[in-house]
Amino acid sequence: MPESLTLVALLVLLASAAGLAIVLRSAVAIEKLMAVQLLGTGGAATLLLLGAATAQPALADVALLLVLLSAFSCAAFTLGEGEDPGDAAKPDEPA
Amino acid sequence: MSALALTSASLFGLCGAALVGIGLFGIVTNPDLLRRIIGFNILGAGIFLVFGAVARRGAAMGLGGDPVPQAMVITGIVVAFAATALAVALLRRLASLTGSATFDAATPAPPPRSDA
Amino acid sequence: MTPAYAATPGGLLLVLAVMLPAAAALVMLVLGPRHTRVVALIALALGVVVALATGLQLVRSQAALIYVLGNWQPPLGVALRADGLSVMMLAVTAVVMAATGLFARELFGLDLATADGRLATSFWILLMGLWSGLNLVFVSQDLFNLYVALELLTFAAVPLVCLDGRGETMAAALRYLMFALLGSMLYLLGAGLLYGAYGTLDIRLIASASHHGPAMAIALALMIPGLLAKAALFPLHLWLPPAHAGAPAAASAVLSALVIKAPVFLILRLVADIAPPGSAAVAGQVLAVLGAASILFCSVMALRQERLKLMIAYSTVAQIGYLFIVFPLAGVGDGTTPWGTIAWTGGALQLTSHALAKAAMFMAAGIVAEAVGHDRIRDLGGFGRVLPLTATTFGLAGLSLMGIPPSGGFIAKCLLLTAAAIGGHLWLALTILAGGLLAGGYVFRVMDRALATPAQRLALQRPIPLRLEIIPLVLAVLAVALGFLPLAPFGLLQIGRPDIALAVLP
Amino acid sequence: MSLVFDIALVAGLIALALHVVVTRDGRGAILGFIAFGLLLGIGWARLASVDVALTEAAIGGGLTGMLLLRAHAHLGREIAPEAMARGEPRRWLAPAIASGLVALALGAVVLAFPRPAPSLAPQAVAALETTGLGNPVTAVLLAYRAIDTLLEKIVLILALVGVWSLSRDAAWGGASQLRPAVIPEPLVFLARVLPPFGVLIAVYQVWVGADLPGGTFQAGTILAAMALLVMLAGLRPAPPTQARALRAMLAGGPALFVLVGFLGVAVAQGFLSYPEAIAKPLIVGIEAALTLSIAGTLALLVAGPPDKAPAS
Amino acid sequence: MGLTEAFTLVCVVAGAILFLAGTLGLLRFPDTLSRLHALSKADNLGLGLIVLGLLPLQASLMGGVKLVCIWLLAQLSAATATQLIAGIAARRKPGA
Repeated sequence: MPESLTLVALLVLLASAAGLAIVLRSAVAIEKLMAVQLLGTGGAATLLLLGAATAQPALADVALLLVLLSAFSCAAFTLGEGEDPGDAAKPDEPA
Repeated sequence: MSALALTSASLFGLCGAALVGIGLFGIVTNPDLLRRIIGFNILGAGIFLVFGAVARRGAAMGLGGDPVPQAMVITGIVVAFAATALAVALLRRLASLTGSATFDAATPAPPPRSDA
Repeated sequence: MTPAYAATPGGLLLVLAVMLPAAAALVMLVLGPRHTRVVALIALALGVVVALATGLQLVRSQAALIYVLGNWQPPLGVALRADGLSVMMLAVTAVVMAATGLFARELFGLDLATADGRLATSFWILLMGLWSGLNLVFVSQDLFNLYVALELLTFAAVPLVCLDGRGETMAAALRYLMFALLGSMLYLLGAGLLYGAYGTLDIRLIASASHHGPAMAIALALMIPGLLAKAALFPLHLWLPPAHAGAPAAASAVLSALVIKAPVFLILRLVADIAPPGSAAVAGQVLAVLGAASILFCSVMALRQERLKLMIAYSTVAQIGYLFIVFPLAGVGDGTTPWGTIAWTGGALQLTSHALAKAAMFMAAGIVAEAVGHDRIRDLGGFGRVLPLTATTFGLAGLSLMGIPPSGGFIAKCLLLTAAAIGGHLWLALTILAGGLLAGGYVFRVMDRALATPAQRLALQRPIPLRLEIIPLVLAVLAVALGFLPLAPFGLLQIGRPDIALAVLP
Repeated sequence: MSLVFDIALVAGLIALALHVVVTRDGRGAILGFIAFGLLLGIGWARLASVDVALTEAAIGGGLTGMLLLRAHAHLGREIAPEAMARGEPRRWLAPAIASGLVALALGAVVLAFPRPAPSLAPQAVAALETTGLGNPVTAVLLAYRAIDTLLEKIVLILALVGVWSLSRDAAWGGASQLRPAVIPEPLVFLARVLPPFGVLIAVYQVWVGADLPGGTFQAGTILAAMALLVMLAGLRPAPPTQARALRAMLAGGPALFVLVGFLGVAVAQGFLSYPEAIAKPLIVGIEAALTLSIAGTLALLVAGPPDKAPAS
Repeated sequence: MGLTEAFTLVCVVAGAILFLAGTLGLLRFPDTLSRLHALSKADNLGLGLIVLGLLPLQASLMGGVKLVCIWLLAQLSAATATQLIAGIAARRKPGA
């Protein structure tokens, strides 16, 4: 059983990482962000499977953190996206 | 189990060594300072993985690893984050003041040597 | 098994030396800008008392002070230990810190509008952080704890460099941060390798290991260059001149006089206390070559500087070089004990006199810049006539840097020269002589301007109170007075050395 | 099978690191680095260091990414595109060889570590009893090597003072402006819904940290992330840095730590030792105070120097 | 192999396949919005199936609750992230 769970974990990880690998080389920034999101969820799934495989229930806590913070980088990303260099309002250095 | 743990620890140790090399390369060759800061983070990750490998090798007494290096890594990660934050703040201020994210003078950090 | 460390009376003083400034920084943060200066001055006074008490305790017990934190014996816990050298460093640090504190109080007091402002408040908090880190470097026995100490120094020193908020100083601070971070990371990596090989990071326990694998050599090859980047030895000195020259005068004084001594001290501990003799000898040779190159190259660079503070900063790199040529002169790594040699005493004297003289010089340069509004050496003609005390300070400090009698620097360089002659290190002897001549060149260049009679009298932009000028003068006089000191007190430096003889084999 | 998994993971880590270092696209490098942090978290789980995995997931996968992305956006606004243009290509051969040699030497040392590996695990476990804790990592952080943790807090405070000192004179003591010009609606939703979960998880982390993986660093980081989210969505403004309550919170954790440390001189076996009977409550209390301090410090480090003049 | 284990394996493998499908969608669909759709499907169902499969293995109730929480949080994050990304894509379209 642990062996099969590890195998499935490997598959999930490979599936998430494969998307990232291909997207990182070619596409636009948004798609990279999407691939990172996929890796976040995939990573959480991988951790859950590994935790079950190696009887380390604490790994679920790590997965919990990953999903909690996965929207976080997305939010940070959108901040740089809203304003163009020409925007009058510079949120960080108001005149 | 112990033979397996050993191999896995060495594997991550080697990964740490590789990351140290990659991080150093990034720090030395990248003129863009934000990218250099990222290079520092990769270097740090490599160093911490070496610690992690050391910790894993020290698994004993029913523990998955030696807790002392693990605790050091936690301290190290937080310090590295603080360093990143300070560097980023300096860089942002530098860019606001000078409009450049590189050292203007053409004096790059010399590559660290492993002699002496 | 008997514990490796037994706490000694007065060991708690070492804890106080580290924690007092740290606690002061916390109090300052809470109380806010208006009370910062008062808290700083109280902490400075207490810190000096602690340093004094530590020295007295050392003299009384004639043995190293030891404290085991939380009573957790190494290797699991961390021990503090202060031998003669450490106590000397604590004392020098306390003296320079106290002088810097008083100087900064006067300097920031010149302009009441900004006395509680961003620059002054940040300065006081960072100064306390710096002091805590320095003291920890001098007393800690644990390599990872020393990493934390190095980071305390980095995080306190880097913002000090760019307190004036100009673009150039930002760039200087960022470059300093990058060198310092690279240095700490290489150091940390080396510490990790040592832990992997020895299962401990306690200096004494590592030193007492009988067998050394490749980990030791590689770890030293990572840690020493890392520390060199922080100590700004040639050719890793590029960050130092802009950083030290751009900082406010009071900050430059501690940075140049003390902060770069911390990595030097650690290198000494690594090479002399941990490294097996063979590696130590090789490392000593390489360090001496770099030190000699530092003396020659950076002295020439100092001669060519247009600005006073840059000149002093280059002089710092040159003077640091002398500390590294001590390694072969004292015979580190050739099986003899280096602690009793004249080169060892000379090195310690050089370290002390440079700390005092360089702090005095940077403060003097700060006064000149404050009074005249710039520090272009060419346009300083006749500043000795309007600021006679400051010019005297500069001259006295210069005597020590050049190694002209009577001064602490003279005795130091004389001892080193003698050691080089006795040991047959002709090239080092020549380097010391050449370094002295070059230092004479750059000091006289400034003194020449100080004593010149310009067509029109140099205009002071603001009056300089006497108290401000006296503080650096006292430091400069101390640097000279070291030359009159009998060498006997330097016997204290041997207390607690070597560390290893006391160690218990596991 | 687990070895295959580890090999795949390590290969992914190295490939991502290489990509991050060599890619020309700055933002792509940051996204790659965030992904790298996620993989690294899994790596730490594989190394059976769950405490580290939690820290890495929280900091590497969360805060660092936000810090870098904000910085990138800021630099994009401040720097004229022509100044971004690359100069002549850097020499890369010599650095590549030098870095490669360092990596090789390190690899050799890693493979040549002594066997059996030296370990402090037995001593750490043996001493656990006197601390009343169940998690040896927490015991190292708060008892055996408490001095490192305490001084590291001072390091964080110094970093924050340093970051604050970078503000303009007029803005010093004021607040950072985190709120962007345009706030997307979903972000506001997220900032309303996520923080309760985050606070719950943080409390849980501190609570279990005494006996199970978790603890003050992880909890502090989560709280910092939640606070940032709320400020980014404009629900609450960032606090002015001169606020006394804020400063008391920042200094409170380490100050309590120092006080308990000196209490040990009086009632236990010296600085930073705990009386055995009340060791665990003392440690958990310190952890709770430290968590708030860490949360505040980390959040404000990400927020950056103040840029609005203080009210008074 | 018991019934529970079979159930676990089936669910978990199905979840892994969904992750694969998500990646394929990311690669094969023509425009950003449909890729986004594929991504959120993978997130929702893939993780959900894996959580479902692992539930019977949990020793304690607490563990089970935690797993469900993870899934719920992932739902929440994924939904917001998708909207955020869609927002960026929509804003960018006119300009690009």
